[in-house]
Amino acid sequence: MAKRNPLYDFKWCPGCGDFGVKVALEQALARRMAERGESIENTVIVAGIGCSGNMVHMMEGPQPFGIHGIHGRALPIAYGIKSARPDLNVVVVAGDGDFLSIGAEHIGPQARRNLDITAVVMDNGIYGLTKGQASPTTELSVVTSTTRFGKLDEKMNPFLFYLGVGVPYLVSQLSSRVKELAGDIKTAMEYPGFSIVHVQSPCTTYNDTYSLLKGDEKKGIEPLAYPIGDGHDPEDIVAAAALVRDRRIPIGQIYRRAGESVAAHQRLAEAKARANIEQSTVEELLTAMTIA
Amino acid sequence: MAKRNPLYDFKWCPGCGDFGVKVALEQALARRMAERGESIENTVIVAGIGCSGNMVHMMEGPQPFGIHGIHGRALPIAYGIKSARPDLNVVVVAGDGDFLSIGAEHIGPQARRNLDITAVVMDNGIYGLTKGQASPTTELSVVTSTTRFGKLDEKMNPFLFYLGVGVPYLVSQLSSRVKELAGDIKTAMEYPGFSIVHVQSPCTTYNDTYSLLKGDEKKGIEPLAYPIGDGHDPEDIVAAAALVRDRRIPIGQIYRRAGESVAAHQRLAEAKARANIEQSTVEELLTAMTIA
Amino acid sequence: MSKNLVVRFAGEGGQGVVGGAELMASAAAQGGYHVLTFSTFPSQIKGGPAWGQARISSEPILTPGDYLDVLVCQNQYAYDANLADLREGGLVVYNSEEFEIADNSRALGIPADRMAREAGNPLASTIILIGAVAKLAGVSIEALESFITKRWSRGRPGDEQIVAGNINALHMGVEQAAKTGLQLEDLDTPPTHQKPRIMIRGYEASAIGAIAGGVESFIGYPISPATTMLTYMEANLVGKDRFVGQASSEIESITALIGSGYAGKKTMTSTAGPGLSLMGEGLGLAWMAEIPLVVVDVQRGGPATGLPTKTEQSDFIMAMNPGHGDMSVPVIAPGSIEEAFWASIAAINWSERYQGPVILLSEAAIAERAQDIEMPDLSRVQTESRLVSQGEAGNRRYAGEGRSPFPVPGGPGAYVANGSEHDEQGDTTHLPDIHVTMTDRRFKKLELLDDGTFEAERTDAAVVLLPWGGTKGPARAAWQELTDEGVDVGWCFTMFLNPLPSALLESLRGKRVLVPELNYLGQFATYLRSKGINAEAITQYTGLPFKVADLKSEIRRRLA
Amino acid sequence: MSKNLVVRFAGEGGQGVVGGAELMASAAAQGGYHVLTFSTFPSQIKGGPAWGQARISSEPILTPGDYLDVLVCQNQYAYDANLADLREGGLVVYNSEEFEIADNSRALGIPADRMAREAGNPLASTIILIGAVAKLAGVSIEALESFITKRWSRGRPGDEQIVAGNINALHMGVEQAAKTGLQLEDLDTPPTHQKPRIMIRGYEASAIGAIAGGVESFIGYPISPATTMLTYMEANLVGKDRFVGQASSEIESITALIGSGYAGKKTMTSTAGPGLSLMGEGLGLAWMAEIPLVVVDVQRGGPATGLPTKTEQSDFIMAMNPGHGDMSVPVIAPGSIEEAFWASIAAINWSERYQGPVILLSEAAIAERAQDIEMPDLSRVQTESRLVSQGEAGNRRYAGEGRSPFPVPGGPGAYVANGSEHDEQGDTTHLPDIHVTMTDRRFKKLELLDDGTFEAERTDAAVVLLPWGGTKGPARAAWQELTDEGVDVGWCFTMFLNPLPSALLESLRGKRVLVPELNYLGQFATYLRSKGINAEAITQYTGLPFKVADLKSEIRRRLA
Ligand SMILES: Cc1ncc(C[n+]2csc(CCOP(=O)(O)OP(=O)(O)O)c2C)c(N)n1
Ligand SMILES: Cc1ncc(C[n+]2csc(CCOP(=O)(O)OP(=O)(O)O)c2C)c(N)n1
Ligand code: SF4
Ligand code: SF4
Ligand SMILES: [Mg+2]
Ligand SMILES: [Mg+2]
Repeated sequence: MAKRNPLYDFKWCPGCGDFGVKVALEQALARRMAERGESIENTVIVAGIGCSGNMVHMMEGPQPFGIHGIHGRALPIAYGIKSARPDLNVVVVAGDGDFLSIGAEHIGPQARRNLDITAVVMDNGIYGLTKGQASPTTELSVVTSTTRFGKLDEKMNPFLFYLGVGVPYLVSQLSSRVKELAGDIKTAMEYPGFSIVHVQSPCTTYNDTYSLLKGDEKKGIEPLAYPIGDGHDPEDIVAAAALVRDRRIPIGQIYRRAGESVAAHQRLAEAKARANIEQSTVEELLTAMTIA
Repeated sequence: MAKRNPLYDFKWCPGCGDFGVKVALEQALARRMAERGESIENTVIVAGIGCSGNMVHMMEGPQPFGIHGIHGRALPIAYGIKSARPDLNVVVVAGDGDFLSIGAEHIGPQARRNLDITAVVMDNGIYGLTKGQASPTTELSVVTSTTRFGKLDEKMNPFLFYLGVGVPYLVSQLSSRVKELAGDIKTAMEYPGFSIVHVQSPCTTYNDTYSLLKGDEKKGIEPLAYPIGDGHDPEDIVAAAALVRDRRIPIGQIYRRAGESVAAHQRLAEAKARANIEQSTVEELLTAMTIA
Repeated sequence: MSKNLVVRFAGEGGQGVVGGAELMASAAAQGGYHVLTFSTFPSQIKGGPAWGQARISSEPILTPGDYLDVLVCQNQYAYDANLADLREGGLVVYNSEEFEIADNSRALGIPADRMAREAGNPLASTIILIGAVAKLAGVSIEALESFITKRWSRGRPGDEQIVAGNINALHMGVEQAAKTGLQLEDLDTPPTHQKPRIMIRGYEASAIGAIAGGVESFIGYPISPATTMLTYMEANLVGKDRFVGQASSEIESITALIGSGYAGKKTMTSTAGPGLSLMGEGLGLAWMAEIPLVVVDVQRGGPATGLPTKTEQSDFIMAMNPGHGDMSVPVIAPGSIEEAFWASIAAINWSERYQGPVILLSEAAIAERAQDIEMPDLSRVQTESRLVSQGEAGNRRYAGEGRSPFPVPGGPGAYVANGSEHDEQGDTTHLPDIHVTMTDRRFKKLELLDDGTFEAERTDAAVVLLPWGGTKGPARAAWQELTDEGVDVGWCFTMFLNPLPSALLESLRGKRVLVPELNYLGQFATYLRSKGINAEAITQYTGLPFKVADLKSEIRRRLA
Repeated sequence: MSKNLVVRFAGEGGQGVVGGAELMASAAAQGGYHVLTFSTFPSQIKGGPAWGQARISSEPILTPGDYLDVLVCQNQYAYDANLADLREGGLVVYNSEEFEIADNSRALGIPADRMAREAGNPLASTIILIGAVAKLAGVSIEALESFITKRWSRGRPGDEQIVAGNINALHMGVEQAAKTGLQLEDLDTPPTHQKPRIMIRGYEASAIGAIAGGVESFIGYPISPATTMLTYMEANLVGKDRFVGQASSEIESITALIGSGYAGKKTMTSTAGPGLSLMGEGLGLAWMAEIPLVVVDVQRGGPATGLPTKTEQSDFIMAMNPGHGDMSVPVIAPGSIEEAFWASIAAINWSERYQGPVILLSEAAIAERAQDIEMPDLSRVQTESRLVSQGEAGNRRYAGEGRSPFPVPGGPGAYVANGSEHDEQGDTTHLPDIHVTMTDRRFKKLELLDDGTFEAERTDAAVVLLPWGGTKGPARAAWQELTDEGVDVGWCFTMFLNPLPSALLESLRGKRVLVPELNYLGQFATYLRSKGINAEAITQYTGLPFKVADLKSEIRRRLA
């Protein structure tokens, strides 16, 4: 909670993509609060471990609740929060290493539950906080301190991964496009189900991909990132798979499951209603065991 | 190692699908050994924890090496074996809970490494050994001891999952089709990379899906499983995604990555050759630090 | 007249040997007897050596009994493996379709399955055997008849036939036994009870205790022998704002609990050793960020996959120090089924009071046991809830020495619950003095938990017997017999293992403390010695509970 | 003449304060001095309070030094936060572009960045500061010049300019200092060395030791402060049949190690507390299935994410009991950089000898320190490899009491390495007597490890000082001074913490043992008490190593 805490001294490096994500997230929340007259304390930011996770401390202005847990576990923590308190607005902020390497196991389960939270993933294709090792989204044959011969593992395709595990709502964005990103995050928070906003957020210190993403005419570099055309039907998962199959990075709404989205807590509530089941008291539970 | 060990008393229930998988695996290995004149001790069976994992003790005839570790970790154990000893034939045997729930995190990394092993997954859509709880592949709204209101989480689509994380070689089979399964396992072992043979292996005690899979004319049940037609191009990942998108279960080769498959250990060897790097002796490493 | 009847049904998994023992126990309980069951089976669905034992007594029961009055065995292996436990003069009932026992002077062969099939009631073979056992042991047949009538009158069509069929089966067994003329001393008449009694299993007692303690959220991953508590919750913690979920792994369970505890709920999970081993980092986070939650560890044989269905008390050391860094997780371990109910309430109260994780150590032998106990006096139930912030301290959740008001999301006091070292509002900072202040704060909170009760008898004796957990039963029985035999040994017991009640600790100073426990290392004794107590362990690691006789002779040996 | 020069460069992360101290140290080392560095910085890439310290001495060095002769600070905060550590009469060099110090009687302001920019050598500002420090402390400028010349003559075009520019920068600093007239006692002339010396970091010593021990496979997941060992291996364990890999998590690391160890290789990983907390179940499997492997835990502040870049000794308890069930994992903890080299060899030897997991406990303060040491005598290196089965025992891998020949896949003796309780060939079985036999077997193997060496001096004293790990340095310094001052205290040290050398344990009986350690619980002292030793801890948990002065006074207090 940067502004309010002079003692807190974490800094992102100059030019770090996470700055843009921070501003976008602040704007998205501010607008949500304004529109709904909801108090900021109704939002919980669940942070992963990494430079990106420090977001939860860097946010300025009105302060939401936050939890900065352990590496890779932001999603299950969010599951615990949302299952206990469906009334809260829960947002996960994490990096590519945290979310897609050690934490990758937790994405599928939330997708299948359709847990009603939004995950903002800051993908810089590197482990930043630990000083530059390869992450799942580091490109093939890139040399890092842990890939001396160039990275031998293929680059993970996070979009194909999300589609494969059943994520119902998927947006791709750039950290530099703050206004659009703010909008994307806000709409994702409104989606009644599990939504992921996957952000290309370059690490200026260990993996500066700005020019790769935006391209560079002089150097004749084709931009890696490109806007998704109107032709794409985000409700067609096969089309979505086709869209993301190559190494270029489409920006925009990649997928949105067709039909109405029923969030996990709604499903449970409905199921309980159907079963019209009542909580027995301790007395009743014990008495049922009485030896007649 | 059933036959050779009267004391060992594990039993599968009558009709358990795993019996068929056992015979198929024994046949596949027997043929491989015969063809290559390779000794059975050159094969290591890495087992998950579950009824299915007990395969490693149930196998009869010539005995391969085996390791029966901890729940969900068969793949990383196999990674350790194969990275240390590329000359060994490493086969993983695990259940849907072991492989796709607690162990799901390990599939993507092996796929990206293209670890040269074969995983035989026995999918019965249930946790058998723990007496019948829902697994990721349990159908929506099925009632189990942990899903009293019917399962609320969507069924995981394992095929879409495998495609999403980049598994390069994927076959789907039924435990009852022993001959075909034996062939599938043998060819998968020959594939120079990460191959998965996903087997529908019903649990007669807690989730008997035989009639669902094969269908039942009298009861008018359409078979869930159906053979993949010649029309399908297994090298087209988008076609593969389209093929597996609905709840029916295609039997046959679902996907096989186009082009030559370079296994992880080959890549590393080639990279080292390229870098033509030599192992320095301890003396050399220390001397390099001498204070002149 | 004999006070006790101990019957063991031995055979293979899937042959209903466990069910047989429990049916016999339920029947006897309904007849007014005290009963206690114990069973052991392999980690598989069908096959493998399994047996269930029922102890039926006119007096309160502490253990399933060392030796058998009647051994019922389904096959040769079961006979050979269990004969050693048959007391002198004990009787054997065996499945004569499976094997023969040459000397029939103390054995009775019954082709129960065939008889049941022929009677057109194939499921009744166990009841035939129960009939035989009842006759041999002089258990009132009327009582059994009325039990059968009650049990199978469920208001369904065909109840009458089933009841009639089963009563008929019962008598088939009785006749078989009668023919032999074999007869044990008659079982004493049942006691009369003032208070209402219930027949309950250990995991039910733990689960209902948790509900009594106010648990609102329960998330777990299946694992023997802890799955039963999860499934009980699935079926019974069903209120509107209650949540029960199956996690995809224990790492998801523990971190989800952290989320639920952080969100203001009383939250719990049940697991066994392998799951606990995966929760170390998460428990460290709960300790560091000060999140209330309870982990129930139903101990089984370890390490690794170990012995999933056998009982052991070998997770104690790890329970207190489940992860890296400086922490000391509070641990409560019930010694009986009654205590299992109260222990759950205490664990939740502790976690809410000091705002941190608490581990409840149960055991396979407690969780799976069925027993008749007095209906717990619910007027004694006292629940605690965490001190909730009304905004008084702003966002300074971690201010002050020890516990401070807990800001609940949605309410005032937004802060960051942080697993990295942090300042008062939870922002990360690694300055030396802050690490010192916060570490002191985390440990100081443990002082709030020095209210643990304990038993202490014959406190003047120089040697004290101090068992823990489920070993309380056999240890207590051994202690009673030894005292009756004039051996002067003190008795202490507490389910509050960490922090230990300071008064108990003081009372142990200068004494010689014998600690019977089901593990190799003597884990609890080790811990006591580290606290300066002269403790020595009496260990057993067979996957089975202590026998009273073994404990007695070992204690005598130590005293000699 | 002064024997010591202690310089601290203080500022923010990214300002090269750590590099400054190390450059100074390397230069002095090349000048023939003994040197030792220590640095502390926050867990972030840029910004946050950071400092690097270099101790330069004409005598062997045990610690980075309690108090500073010269404090170089980049900003006001650095000045305020570090001034307390400046010795009386010490000097301050500060960045006068950032702030001003009113009283310049003992302080010298230098606008180093601007001067460097103006000299067209912006990277040289640190060298300017070093020049000033050298002048103030009377360090030979020639030595520094020749260091710069060597360091930047890398056979690249433009080397000359760089060298010239840096030497020029050096003199700019010297002049600045000269102008002030400020001057400390000259530093003693460097000692003459018989044996060849190397400048090495702790993690390099651990890694090269592992290579000397024959490690063939290294798999790890990045985590401070253990990442450096992983990356060192990536760069240096590159032989044809060697494998180094980055895992996707610590759970993958430890289970992959189990695979590699099972496959017959000497295998290792490096991690820190959070990673170790995730390895509990895997370590249990290695213990249960008897798989040789080594886990290097570079301790940092805990629990949870804790203090990733600070030093602590708080993982000891968990290292011995990382998972559920009965196990006692062997633990080795080096006390110096030399020992770090030998400890890796010993850890691999132990794991191969008893066929199980071994934990090597390092610490941030050891791993990151740079120091000059004598070239290790490689003729003393003795490596062991596991007893490999030639098929003599068939598939009975787990036969007999204690270690038996290890069947390697591809060779004879196919068995199942099993984490569930098992018979001799590794098939699952949970029969009571088999669990007893196998548990005894697993613990009996530890007897093979009672060959740990230890130091013992003044063994007649009633009180013994027994530090562990990196606390050896400050404790040894404190002990030497106290003995010189006539205090009668014994000295013991071993890096073999579990199992402890039985001879050491015996020698401690009846004594009062003081255990300085960097944790809250007094973890090693607790362990010693559980073994019947009268041990009391002297704890510190600031994230920093002990100061010699603090230790001395605390020891005196305890003796009073
Ligand atoms: C269990 C555990 N393992 C490893 C670490 C060390 N660690 C901290 S952050 C991090 C990865 C950071 O990468 P990413 O998630 O991409 O975040 P970024 O810094 O790039 O924003 C790692 C490996 C840890 N804190 N905990
Ligand atoms: C860490 C851990 N958690 C839980 C368990 C309990 N457990 C054993 S097998 C199993 C799942 C079995 O399901 P599956 O993998 O589908 O195998 P199946 O029995 O159906 O063949 C579980 C949860 C365990 N052994 N270890
Ligand atoms: S290291 Fe990279 S990700 Fe971390 S703050 Fe710096 S620029 Fe951002
Ligand atoms: S429980 Fe199911 S999976 Fe397990 S053995 Fe029986 S039938 Fe097979
Ligand atoms: Mg990253
Ligand atoms: Mg299954």
